[in-house]
Amino acid sequence: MSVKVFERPKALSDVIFHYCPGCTHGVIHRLVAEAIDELGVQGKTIGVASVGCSVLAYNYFNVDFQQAAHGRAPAVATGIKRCLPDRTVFTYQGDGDLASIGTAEIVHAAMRGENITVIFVNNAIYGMTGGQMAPTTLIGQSTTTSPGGRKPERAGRPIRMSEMLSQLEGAAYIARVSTHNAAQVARAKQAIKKAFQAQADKKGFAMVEVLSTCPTNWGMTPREALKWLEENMLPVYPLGELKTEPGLPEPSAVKTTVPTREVKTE
Amino acid sequence: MSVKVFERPKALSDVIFHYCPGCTHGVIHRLVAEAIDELGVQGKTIGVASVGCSVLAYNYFNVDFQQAAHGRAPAVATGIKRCLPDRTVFTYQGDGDLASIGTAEIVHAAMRGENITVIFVNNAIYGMTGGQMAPTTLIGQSTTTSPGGRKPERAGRPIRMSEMLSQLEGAAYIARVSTHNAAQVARAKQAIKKAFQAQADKKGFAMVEVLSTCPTNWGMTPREALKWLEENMLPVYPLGELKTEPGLPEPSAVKTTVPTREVKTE
Amino acid sequence: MVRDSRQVKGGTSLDKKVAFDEDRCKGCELCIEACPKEIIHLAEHFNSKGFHPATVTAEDQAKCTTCLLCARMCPDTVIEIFRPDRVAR
Amino acid sequence: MVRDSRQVKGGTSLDKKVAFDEDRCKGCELCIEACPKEIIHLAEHFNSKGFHPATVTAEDQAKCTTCLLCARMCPDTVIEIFRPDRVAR
Amino acid sequence: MTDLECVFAGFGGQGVMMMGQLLTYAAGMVEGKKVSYMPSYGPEMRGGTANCTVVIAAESVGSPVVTDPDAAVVMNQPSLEKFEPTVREGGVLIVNSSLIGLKAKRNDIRVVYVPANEIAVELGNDRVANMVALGALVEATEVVKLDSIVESLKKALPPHRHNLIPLNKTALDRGAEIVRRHAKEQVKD
Amino acid sequence: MTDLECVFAGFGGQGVMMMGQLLTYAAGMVEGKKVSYMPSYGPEMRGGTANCTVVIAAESVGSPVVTDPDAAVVMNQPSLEKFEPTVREGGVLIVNSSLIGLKAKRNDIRVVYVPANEIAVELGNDRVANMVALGALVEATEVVKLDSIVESLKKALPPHRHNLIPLNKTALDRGAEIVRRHAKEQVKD
Amino acid sequence: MAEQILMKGNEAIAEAAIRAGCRFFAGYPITPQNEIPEYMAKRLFEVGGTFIQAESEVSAINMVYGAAGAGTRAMTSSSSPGISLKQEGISYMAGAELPALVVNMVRAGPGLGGIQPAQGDYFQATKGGGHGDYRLLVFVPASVQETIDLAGQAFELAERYRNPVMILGDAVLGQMMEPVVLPEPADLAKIPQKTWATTGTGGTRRPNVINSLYLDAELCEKHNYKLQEKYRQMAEREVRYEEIGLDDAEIVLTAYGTSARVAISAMKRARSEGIKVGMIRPITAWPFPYEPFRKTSERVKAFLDIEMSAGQMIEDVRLAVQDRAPIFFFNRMGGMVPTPKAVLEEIRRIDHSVKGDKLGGRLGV
Amino acid sequence: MAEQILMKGNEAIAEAAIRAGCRFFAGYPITPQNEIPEYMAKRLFEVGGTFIQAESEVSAINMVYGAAGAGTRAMTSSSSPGISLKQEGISYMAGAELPALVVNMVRAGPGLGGIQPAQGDYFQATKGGGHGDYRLLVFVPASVQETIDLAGQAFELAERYRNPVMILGDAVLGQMMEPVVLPEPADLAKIPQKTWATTGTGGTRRPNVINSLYLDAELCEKHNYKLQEKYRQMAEREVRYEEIGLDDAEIVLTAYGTSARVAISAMKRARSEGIKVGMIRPITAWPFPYEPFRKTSERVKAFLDIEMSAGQMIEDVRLAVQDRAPIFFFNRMGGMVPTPKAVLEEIRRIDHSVKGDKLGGRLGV
Ligand SMILES: Cc1ncc(C[n+]2csc(CCOP(=O)(O)OP(=O)(O)O)c2C)c(N)n1
Ligand SMILES: Cc1ncc(C[n+]2csc(CCOP(=O)(O)OP(=O)(O)O)c2C)c(N)n1
Ligand code: SF4
Ligand code: SF4
Ligand code: SF4
Ligand code: SF4
Ligand code: SF4
Ligand code: SF4
Ligand SMILES: [Mg+2]
Ligand SMILES: [Mg+2]
Repeated sequence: MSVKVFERPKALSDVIFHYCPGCTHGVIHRLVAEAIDELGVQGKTIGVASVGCSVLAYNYFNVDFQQAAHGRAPAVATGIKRCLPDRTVFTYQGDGDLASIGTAEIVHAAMRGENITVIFVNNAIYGMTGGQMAPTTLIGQSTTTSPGGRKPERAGRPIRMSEMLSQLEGAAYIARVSTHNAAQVARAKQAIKKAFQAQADKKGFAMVEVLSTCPTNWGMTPREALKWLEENMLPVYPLGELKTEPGLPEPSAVKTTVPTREVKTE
Repeated sequence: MSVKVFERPKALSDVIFHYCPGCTHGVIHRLVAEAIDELGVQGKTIGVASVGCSVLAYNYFNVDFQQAAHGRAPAVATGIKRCLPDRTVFTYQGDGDLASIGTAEIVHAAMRGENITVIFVNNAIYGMTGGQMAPTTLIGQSTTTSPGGRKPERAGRPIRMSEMLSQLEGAAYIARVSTHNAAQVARAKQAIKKAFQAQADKKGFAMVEVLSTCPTNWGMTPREALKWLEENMLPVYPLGELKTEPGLPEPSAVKTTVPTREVKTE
Repeated sequence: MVRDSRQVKGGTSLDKKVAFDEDRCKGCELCIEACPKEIIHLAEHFNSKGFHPATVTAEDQAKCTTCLLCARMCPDTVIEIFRPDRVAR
Repeated sequence: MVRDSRQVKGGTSLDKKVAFDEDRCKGCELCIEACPKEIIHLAEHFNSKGFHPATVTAEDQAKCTTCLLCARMCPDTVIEIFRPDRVAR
Repeated sequence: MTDLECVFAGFGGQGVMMMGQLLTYAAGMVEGKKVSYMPSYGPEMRGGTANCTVVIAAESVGSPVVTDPDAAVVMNQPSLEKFEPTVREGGVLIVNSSLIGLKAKRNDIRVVYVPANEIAVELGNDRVANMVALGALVEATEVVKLDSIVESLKKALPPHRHNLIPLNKTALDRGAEIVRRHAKEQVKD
Repeated sequence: MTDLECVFAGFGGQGVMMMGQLLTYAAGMVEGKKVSYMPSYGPEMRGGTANCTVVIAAESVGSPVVTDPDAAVVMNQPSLEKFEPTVREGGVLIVNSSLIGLKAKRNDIRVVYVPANEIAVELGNDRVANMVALGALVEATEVVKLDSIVESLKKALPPHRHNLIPLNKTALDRGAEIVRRHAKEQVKD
Repeated sequence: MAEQILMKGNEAIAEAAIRAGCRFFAGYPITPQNEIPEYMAKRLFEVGGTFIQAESEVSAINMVYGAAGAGTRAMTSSSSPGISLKQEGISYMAGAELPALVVNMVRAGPGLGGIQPAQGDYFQATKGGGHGDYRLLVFVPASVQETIDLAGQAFELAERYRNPVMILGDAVLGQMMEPVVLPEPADLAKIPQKTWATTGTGGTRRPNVINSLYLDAELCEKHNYKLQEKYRQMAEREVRYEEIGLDDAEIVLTAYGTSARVAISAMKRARSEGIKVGMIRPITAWPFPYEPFRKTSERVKAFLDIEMSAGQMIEDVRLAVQDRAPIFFFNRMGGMVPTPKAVLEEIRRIDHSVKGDKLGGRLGV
Repeated sequence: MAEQILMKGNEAIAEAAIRAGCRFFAGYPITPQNEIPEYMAKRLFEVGGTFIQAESEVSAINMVYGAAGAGTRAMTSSSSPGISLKQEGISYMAGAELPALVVNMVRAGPGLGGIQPAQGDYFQATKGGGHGDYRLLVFVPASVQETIDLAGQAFELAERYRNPVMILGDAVLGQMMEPVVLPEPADLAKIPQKTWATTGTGGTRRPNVINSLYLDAELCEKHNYKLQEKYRQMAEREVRYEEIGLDDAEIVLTAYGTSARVAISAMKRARSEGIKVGMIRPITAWPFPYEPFRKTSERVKAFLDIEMSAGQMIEDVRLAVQDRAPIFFFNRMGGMVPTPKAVLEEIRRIDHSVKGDKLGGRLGV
């Protein structure tokens, strides 16, 4: 007899994602679902989908969902969380959504120390609308609105939201993780879980920035995209926990109420 | 015979401000006008007034002006500066304007390294609308929308815009100064001048956060207000230059094209 | 680690360590990139969505160390991993 | 420091070091707070805007060190400061 | 006529809004008439003039905004200048002669000069000048009973301030008295 | 009739948009007819079907959106399923039989099966399958001359790719040929 | 209880909302409605609700979206420029069928304009300031008491139709004080359960989704037909208006809110001069009371529409009256409130003209 | 240079704007108009202009405010939700009398809606989506060539009236390709000097101020009267429309943009069946061509209004036609485009009904 050691998490709906082949949005969805499963909060979780490739997230998670206007997910989450303080509320936002149009909303949710979890998917581009420049686009990176590469004198330099938000006292947990290989995915999972745990512990605002690929709009194969992320994004967006409120459990101590299907690999 | 050593700067219109007695908006206006005079840029300066008590700034400066929608002065300034890159463009914004509704605009102007000068008047309150809480309001400070004092669990903790914006690579010069006594006012003047000089040198985004009083909505006499600022705001908003691009001139080296009427007093 | 004790449907546990839900696969090759044993490849045939799905030959199943790396990288949760009972303990 | 050589209107330079543009004054007392010589006070009378304007008595003018502190603090640019020529040099 | 449209005007801090609210309360809450009270508000926070409008009607209040009032109380000079021309022919104008040196120009309205601040100082509290003026207005228009104003004061003041009621009552009376005297003088003319 | 409403459909990457644009260019720019070209666009970035519509008219183009085309070219099975039912009675359907195993169900339209990919492979370049299909469409509808398509290719391809024109021309001809043969067969029937 | 108290319009609306069960308010300061958030900041926490001063009007409406989606009676308020910023959010709420109360205490526009009362946002409120085909139920109260009554009903109707409701007031309505009677606080337990709200599945039901996205055009059209059917029902059932003295009226005034108050004053004076004047006062601006206008238009000599705008409601009046009677127009703009005197003069002019004299009034069309 | 080229609507509008002297573009991506900013990003720097991808639509319109105030021909574009976010800024620009071009490639709403073509933003564009009394000159082109022509004129008219101009298109117009002839690039030197622009006083003149704030209500009213007078002039001079086959028409179709294209197809088919159908196609939605409708209404048997909305332009048609002829309505929503076939059927039904058969169509009123 054998034992299933890896399967689809329950918080993920049984449908096929619309994402492009090799798009790491899918990986990040799974990690969020795993965290929800493991913390046993599926029945009391409310997700907030943003506008971006992940706009249909409400179809992919087996939890209540609200679809928010572009950039406004943190405001919508605030409205939900204040009315239902014992529920688990998270937003799932792209870099156009969070770092551009939604700048005010994310900054002020963090300032208020809003007790929510934010999953911030940074793929250095506007995926859904066909590959325009994001504030996170790298210098020299070609996009449809930065043809010939982003030029700092015209469009500035990449914004590091995690560093910026870490300046705010209301931010309890801020981490940057990546999806470019399995070891990093495992670390990303721990950070995401911790960000949900921070909410359970009423620590305040928690955000995980996840570096992600957009093979389609980067114009690469999915495998090339992983490499590109590692080689180009990591130097600009260093990984790690940027801010941790004292008292947040070490990853291993996070309470687990449903079977974990993870093993340590690194 | 005697010599006039202090008089009204030329860049200030000859009208009486509508500001309340003792409101340090007036001081800051004068400092900006002095900087414009001393750098000799009056004829090529375009100011952008924001919405707040300083909404009528266009009446007070002897330079071309645009009145911008609440919070959007950095966007308006961007539009002007990109079309007229050799002009001197500055915004004058309150803390409600810059740190609340205009968060996205100021962050992204800084990210783009927009070559403009921002005068940010932080009086920890919404003056014009009658004393509501600002994002910069101190913990425990009573306002009409934080009756009984701002409580962090409801409204978060004061936002430090200068620290936050310093994280952005496009920000060339960021300083925080105050108006609570004459020595500080003199320092404020130097910082403001430097922020205009940075623009002349095409360094990028420059902002001076000026701590200011609102005796009316703080419910104090103007003299009490200075004291309150010193005792309560300084600990939360430490003064100093938070960011200086190398190559920015030392204050003494700033080129002066009209007679300076200042003497060193400290 | 708490184990999931459900039986694998349609196959004995010993001959299959890594299982692909073929119709979900988009042929992105991220699992191939991840597998240290280099046993995953794309099949010749198309699945219902028009992609060449990832697969491991019956012989290669034995080489699988159930290291999970492929499953962790798969964006479409195509992959399930099974471990012989004694290994999981 | 480059000097402004314009003459003071309506007064000889020696008897007035600190001059108040009375109708601009809002009686806020920030100049009073600032003056190290403590020579500024609010006048008894009202100005046209209904405020008691700040002033320095003729005798106290002499005590003024032209330190500029009052002028620098005045939010309404009410104050001009004059310095005897020899001092300014 | 019991219908009355009335404007109160003066510097901020002269208790102008209080006058309006007390009259509104007295007419509406105590005497059961239809009333509305409308403050003017502007962008200036301090200084400048403040004014408010009270409309009292037997039946129903139409426009709460009044441009040609039946009566006006002006507590300072800018207010005199602004509101004297607006009073309806045959209306009443109460002028705080303590702070207003000028005389009214109109002679188609009844003008009563009330040295409100002086009387208030006499009564030992500068801040009841508004009550003196209000007393005059009430007496001149007879729109409510003076007692109703006193009644309203009880509601307006917190219990621990009720000790101030007699003082306010006296102030109201002194204002009313001036109007009565004025009426007699006019009869004499 | 020279008016024609035509749909091209297939997988993204099959050169479906190119077919539409070439036909539009040939009709509008080379032959001076009135034309419009309308791509379908959707939220999916990769995969899924792509299609576009070309309307050609002698006089003026009305709606650029077409729901019942005179002709359709379907390059894969989902496109067959989607567009076969929409073709107008008496219209033309070009089916890429290389990738589509099914047969069309309609018998009130002219259906031509073109093994476009096989022919393209035969010609040495898989990517000209769309030209084969386009050749068939042009021959079947006679809406433009084949030469006009070749003319358009000259504009569409950058000069250093003009060496590909003979290959494309052959592909177009091969497609046209199938239609001609088909016509003869039908006559035989 | 039935006790009368003197209350400012802005505070009255806030208290009425709380009594109607409103437990969430997000807003951003703007004159002349600041007393609403200020009152909420004091009172809402006392009743276990939440007040948030949002970072902007955009954020505020989206917080209300979240709160309403979570099943809470929620509200926001602002004035003209701030309401413009909420247009995307309002369209979203209508699209996602979320109930809430939005208050606009209109001030002078366009742009920054001024802070004095105006009625220049009628089109925005009734025709759709946001994108797409949607409608708000728009109340236009004319007194503080009516504001209270309508605020009370707003939440119930919003929930019945799952649609945002707007109270369109102006600076006068917000700033004036009038004696009012407040209703008893609603029994929160009796508010109908919202089975569609996102409160967490509790593991017992399928997930609820609050959404306005329909990528498939056919589904999007279906959704739109559903919305339109709802608006049709609202138009059928929720029209409100007041008719005054129409029995013998020859000239019919029409106005809403503050203009209506002025019109009533003018009407009284005109009647005292023997001119037969009546009035139709819309209480819902959408759905607009077309029917009473249509009916009346057959038998009166003229209409006079009075607005504090360049003429917005007049389009609805014209749609109702058609060519059956002349429609005159009197307006002030930019923060100016028409005076009863000026309206009276207009009435006199129209009276002359309809009695055969030369046409003296300004024709609105 | 009269060379024809094949161009996509979105790219055509961008190129036409540049040729008309547009030197500043700020925008934010949104389907289905992304080709506009993308084209601008490529082309604008080549001609010495500036392209900025703003952080949001709100920021974009305010950048345009700044650029226009500085005297530059400036433009922004978006689609429905993004245009809603621009409403405050548009009201500001109208209030401050700034010329600029705003393009809305309408998609399905309300809320996030869908990305397919729709016409649900007509009210927003023509009646005022922002606050206060203001008007935009609204062009509703129906072909790529017309889009180019109107984009060319937009800047000139915007500057003549110192008022923003909107091009209200839809996803079809933006995405389709048609052969077009581009105009010669404008000679920038010949664009009239803007003496009001804030370019720095140069020490030689009094400061210029761009502003929409009038704290004094009387001044604010005066400003509003000035604006209204301007709008009156625009309404007098700038109405544009196309009349097709009205001479003998018994049924008059009316539609704009993509709907008009469909209507034309339907009209042709109907005429070939012997039904006497004509058409009025508004080219300016504001000012609306009331006059041709009014004139025609005396002598035709019916109107058929075709829209990709729940019925918005129909209110203007009704204002023009009044009760003089029945107005029928045919619509699709949510991204669906009406088919000529369906419109033809509707025409046939109306034809029957006006010929005395039972009324078959849906009455719009
Ligand atoms: C108000 C508004 N503006 C713009 C859009 C168009 N839009 C949809 S998704 C998107 C950006 C997506 O980029 P990102 O947030 O980085 O997500 P990704 O697709 O890359 O995951 C934009 C601009 C919109 N829907 N609403
Ligand atoms: C869109 C919009 N929202 C709100 C307002 C109202 N408003 C005017 S000034 C102001 C805030 C002023 O505070 P601050 O920026 O701190 O300036 P201060 O008056 O304190 O100098 C607000 C909210 C407005 N005019 N426009
Ligand atoms: S466009 Fe990019 S981000 Fe969007 S699904 Fe495709 S790969 Fe992922
Ligand atoms: S309200 Fe405050 S900030 Fe405004 S002028 Fe008065 S003191 Fe200054
Ligand atoms: S579990 Fe490890 S060894 Fe087995 S197939 Fe996956 S990656 Fe390869
Ligand atoms: S990673 Fe998943 S989707 Fe990609 S090829 Fe492997 S199994 Fe298929
Ligand atoms: S200059 Fe100095 S000493 Fe003279 S009055 Fe001013 S503060 Fe006093
Ligand atoms: S600081 Fe200026 S305004 Fe204030 S009292 Fe002194 S002179 Fe007057
Ligand atoms: Mg992205
Ligand atoms: Mg402030």
